[in-house]
Amino acid sequence: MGCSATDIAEALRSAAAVIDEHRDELVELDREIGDGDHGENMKRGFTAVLSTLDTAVPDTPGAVLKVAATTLISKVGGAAGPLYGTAFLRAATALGDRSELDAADVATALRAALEGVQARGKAEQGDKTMVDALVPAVAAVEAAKGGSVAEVLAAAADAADEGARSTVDLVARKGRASYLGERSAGHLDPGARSTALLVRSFAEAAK
Amino acid sequence: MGCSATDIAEALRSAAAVIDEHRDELVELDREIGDGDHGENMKRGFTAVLSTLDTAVPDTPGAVLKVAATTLISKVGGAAGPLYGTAFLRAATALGDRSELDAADVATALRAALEGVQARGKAEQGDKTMVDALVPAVAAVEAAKGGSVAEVLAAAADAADEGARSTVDLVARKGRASYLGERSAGHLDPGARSTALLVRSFAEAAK
Amino acid sequence: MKKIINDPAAVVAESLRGLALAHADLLRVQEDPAVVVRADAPLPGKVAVISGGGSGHEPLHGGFVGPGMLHAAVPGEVFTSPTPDAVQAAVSATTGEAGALLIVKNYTGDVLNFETAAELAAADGQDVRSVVIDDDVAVADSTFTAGRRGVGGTVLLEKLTGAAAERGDSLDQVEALARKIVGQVRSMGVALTAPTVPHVGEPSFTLAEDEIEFGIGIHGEPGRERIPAESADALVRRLLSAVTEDLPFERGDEVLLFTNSMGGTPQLELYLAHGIAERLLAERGITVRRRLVGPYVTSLEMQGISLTLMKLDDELIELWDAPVRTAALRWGV
Amino acid sequence: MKKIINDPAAVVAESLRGLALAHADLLRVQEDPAVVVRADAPLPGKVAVISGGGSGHEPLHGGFVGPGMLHAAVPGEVFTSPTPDAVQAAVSATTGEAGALLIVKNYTGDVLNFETAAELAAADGQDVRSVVIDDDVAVADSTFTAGRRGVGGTVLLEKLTGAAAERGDSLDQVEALARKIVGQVRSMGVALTAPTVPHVGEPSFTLAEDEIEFGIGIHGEPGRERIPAESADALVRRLLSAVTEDLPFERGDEVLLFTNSMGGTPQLELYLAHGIAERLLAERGITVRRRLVGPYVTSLEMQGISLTLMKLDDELIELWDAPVRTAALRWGV
Ligand SMILES: Nc1ncnc2c1ncn2[C@@H]1O[C@H](COP(=O)(O)OP(=O)(O)O)[C@@H](O)[C@H]1O
Ligand SMILES: Nc1ncnc2c1ncn2[C@@H]1O[C@H](COP(=O)(O)OP(=O)(O)O)[C@@H](O)[C@H]1O
Ligand SMILES: [Mg+2]
Ligand SMILES: [Mg+2]
Ligand SMILES: [Mg+2]
Ligand SMILES: [Mg+2]
Repeated sequence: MGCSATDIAEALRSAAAVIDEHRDELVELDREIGDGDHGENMKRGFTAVLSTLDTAVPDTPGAVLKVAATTLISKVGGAAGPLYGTAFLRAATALGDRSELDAADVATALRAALEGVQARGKAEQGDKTMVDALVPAVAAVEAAKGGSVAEVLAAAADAADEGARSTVDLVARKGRASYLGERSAGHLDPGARSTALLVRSFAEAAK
Repeated sequence: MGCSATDIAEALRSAAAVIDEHRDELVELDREIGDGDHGENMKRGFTAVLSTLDTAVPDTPGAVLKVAATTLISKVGGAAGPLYGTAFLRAATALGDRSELDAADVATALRAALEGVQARGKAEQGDKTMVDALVPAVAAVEAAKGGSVAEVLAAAADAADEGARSTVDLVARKGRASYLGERSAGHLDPGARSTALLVRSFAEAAK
Repeated sequence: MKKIINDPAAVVAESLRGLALAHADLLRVQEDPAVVVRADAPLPGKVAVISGGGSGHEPLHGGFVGPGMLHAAVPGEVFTSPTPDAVQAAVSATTGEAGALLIVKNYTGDVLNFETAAELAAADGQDVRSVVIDDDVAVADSTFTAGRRGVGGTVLLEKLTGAAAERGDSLDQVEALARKIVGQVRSMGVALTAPTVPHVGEPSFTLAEDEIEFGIGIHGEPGRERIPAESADALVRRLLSAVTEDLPFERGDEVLLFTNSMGGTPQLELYLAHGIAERLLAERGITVRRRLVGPYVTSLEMQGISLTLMKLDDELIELWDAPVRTAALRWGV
Repeated sequence: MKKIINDPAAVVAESLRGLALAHADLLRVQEDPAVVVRADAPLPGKVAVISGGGSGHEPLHGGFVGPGMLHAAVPGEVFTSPTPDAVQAAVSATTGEAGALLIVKNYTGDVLNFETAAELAAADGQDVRSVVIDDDVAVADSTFTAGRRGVGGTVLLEKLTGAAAERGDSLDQVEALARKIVGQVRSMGVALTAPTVPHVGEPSFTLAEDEIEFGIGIHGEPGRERIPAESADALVRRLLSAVTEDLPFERGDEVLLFTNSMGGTPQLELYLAHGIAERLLAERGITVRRRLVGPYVTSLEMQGISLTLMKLDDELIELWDAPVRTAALRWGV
């Protein structure tokens, strides 16, 4: 893709499809170490994003991400809702009114998203949350800054996958899984998994 | 046995032991077509009869049966409590102040018991209740009136067993099992079973 | 069986101890025989309204003891009718010149034990009447069988007769009111799971993952038929049709709708079912003037619900709205 | 999964419809976003007390909307915190010059969503404060973790702040009261069985026939440890010790004891547990001045109980005794 508002909207549509496809997996992951609603929450949120975009697609990437953000905030609920909402909102704000994004913009947006999640959720890397998928994704994008949007996002997706997988061995210190203490180890964090899925779907859309 | 007040008390004690032994069986039978309390109710009642008799044994068979009756009425509860209570009470009344019982007295007492159960519970033979064990028991005693107390009670016990078994094929028309309608067929009636156990324990005590 | 109990044989006695401590302002508990008595009983000049039955249906009946409702409740062992001496103790603790009304659910055991108690009270010269409630349309009514069971309607009967007694109605009046109510209240229930009686230790019956017991009683006695699980819309329609067709309840009728949880059904589902029932009644032109929603006649942890309809008139509405102050039901005070 | 529902995604909305029909005298339900509002709101001059959280804990919070308690409740999807716009809608429907207090249970999702809503309200020039309740001693408290959860204490907090708002306390006063209460209320729970979330379709966790989950949360989150089932005496002692040791509660203290059912536990067992808790407290020289027993903070059909203790003083007793008229809690009116 190039990276116009329409492309971002397209990427969000494919993200919605991916979340829908993985809804049961995310429910199951959250059932194991949380309360089982992550898949349903994300699906409700992205389904709403779809219909928002069906009504009208704003004319800058930032504006598209902003309507996605407010939709997620008002539809997802739970911990993931405000966290993803903030991530998209900060990314949108970071992009300002640019109308075509390059790899550097992707880096800016992704870092802003990560900072937003951490500002709200206070989680550090290693706490077994979505932060563990986001941190390596941002690092990968920043390292690969020379490439195309498609290339940096592909690198980010690989890193996010890796980061998500790393949560399996961790003991949760934030979110609902933290109540499990030691018993949270041995399970993939649902939010890290959904982050990896989202980054991957953006990378696929950018191809 | 002869058949003095002490003998009747002894018979009641062995009846209590038999009920205790069969408590779980009666619970299970009642669970299948009722509410699962028959074994517990009977056990509670006969345990109380035991301690009543430990305090003092009245001096006529009728008086012994009467304290058993009032104890059962105040301890068993459910349908079986008033029914067995009435049975013992009517038997006691029928025996008046006789001090030694013969086979004819046994017949009189047993018929009075049956009439009491029917007066209270309004069940006919074939309704799948304790009446189905009692009716043949009374008939057997009356037919064998010439024999000893031990002999007539043995005949009664066989007939009661047979009568209880006959309830398996019946559809209940009285008591809680009647709510099952056709589904009550194929199960032994718990009250008929406990009646058969009681008559058998009296017969054994009379040997 | 996992339960929060000690000795299965002592469950009722221990639970009553907790009830007494929790609600000392409303009631006291007499032991051996166990009776729950209104704290301010006896009430001179007022008819005593007494009910009772096997335990395991809480808050029925102990949770309804207090001003405006029951004067005493007689709890039997779990699912086992209480004995006549316990009923007599309740009568002694509450009944004066004005007499007493015994509210008896139609089960062989309850009827026989309360009947015996009433006879004994009569022999003592007390004016004690009993009324048998048999509102469960799941069971075909016939004089050759045990007849219909008393279920959800019992709560309404206890509330309304309690209110009548509280305002000073005579025993004749309270008894006539009770008979009128019995004539115009009907219920139907369904179970999704079975209860487990403490002294039994295993569930009273077994339902497959996709089966429900339609027409269930409140002792885990089986119902009319075992049917496949279905949507709330379909199920509520099925329950309601059974109830409305029985009396029948017809277009233009004004009713009280009581949506009851059998104990284990979450409130989320209960209100959902209630909403459907209200909608269906509106469609049929039956006006819901009063409603009650909650776990009031339960069967231990059984999941399921029952629907009860009662025809209303101005007198019944006035009695329903009258103040009541009990552990489980309170308003107007 | 057997449940009395239609579409799993519509459970909350459909249930709220039933709630609205059942309690039109107390509350109204706004749709999309879903908010339960006191029928007579807004109340000029009075601080609005608002709470909310995931559904599945009924009667929390909607069952506590009414005079003397909550002005609005914001129900999220099952076990999912509501979104900021829903909280904002509750604020708009209830809040005037006197401002509002948001009561937030300490879960990451609830805190984040309510925080966002409070920021938005502040931006609109409204005086909206929030207080986070975290009374569950099962979870070790630490700033490096999500911290302790809000459980049974929430009901007490809602009742007491609701009473303070009703008598006309200022927002400063209601907020200070709330913080004081949070400082002196502690809870601990246990589960015997798991709840099943409608959209998940299977139980949240699996316990063997002889296992219980000690220190359970109210979302089927696991607890402190899985232990063998034990007698009610032992279990209640274990729960109570965890609670009393935490604050600590000591000889001479006067407390409110709240014995809560998680939903599926029969009332028979609940009062039994309550009786034991009262006895144990008496043994420890802690005086129970007020009590609450019932299913007030539930986790769908989960079997289990929690014990909550709150230190009392004359002010809190007065506020506790003040009239309250809601679907689930009423007295004095
Ligand atoms: N403080 C936090 N910081 C970052 N991510 C978090 C935090 N708390 C929870 N999460 C993420 O949210 C996910 C759970 O989301 P979800 O199930 O939708 O919310 P809830 O826990 O409220 O049910 C977790 O798997 C974790 O990745
Ligand atoms: N009307 C009746 N006449 C005679 N026996 C009856 C009648 N009703 C019930 N029974 C007997 O009582 C037995 C059940 O007793 P029990 O379980 O103790 O009482 P409940 O049914 O009240 O739980 C039945 O198995 C049946 O034999
Ligand atoms: Mg979750
Ligand atoms: Mg029985
Ligand atoms: Mg019984
Ligand atoms: Mg959640």
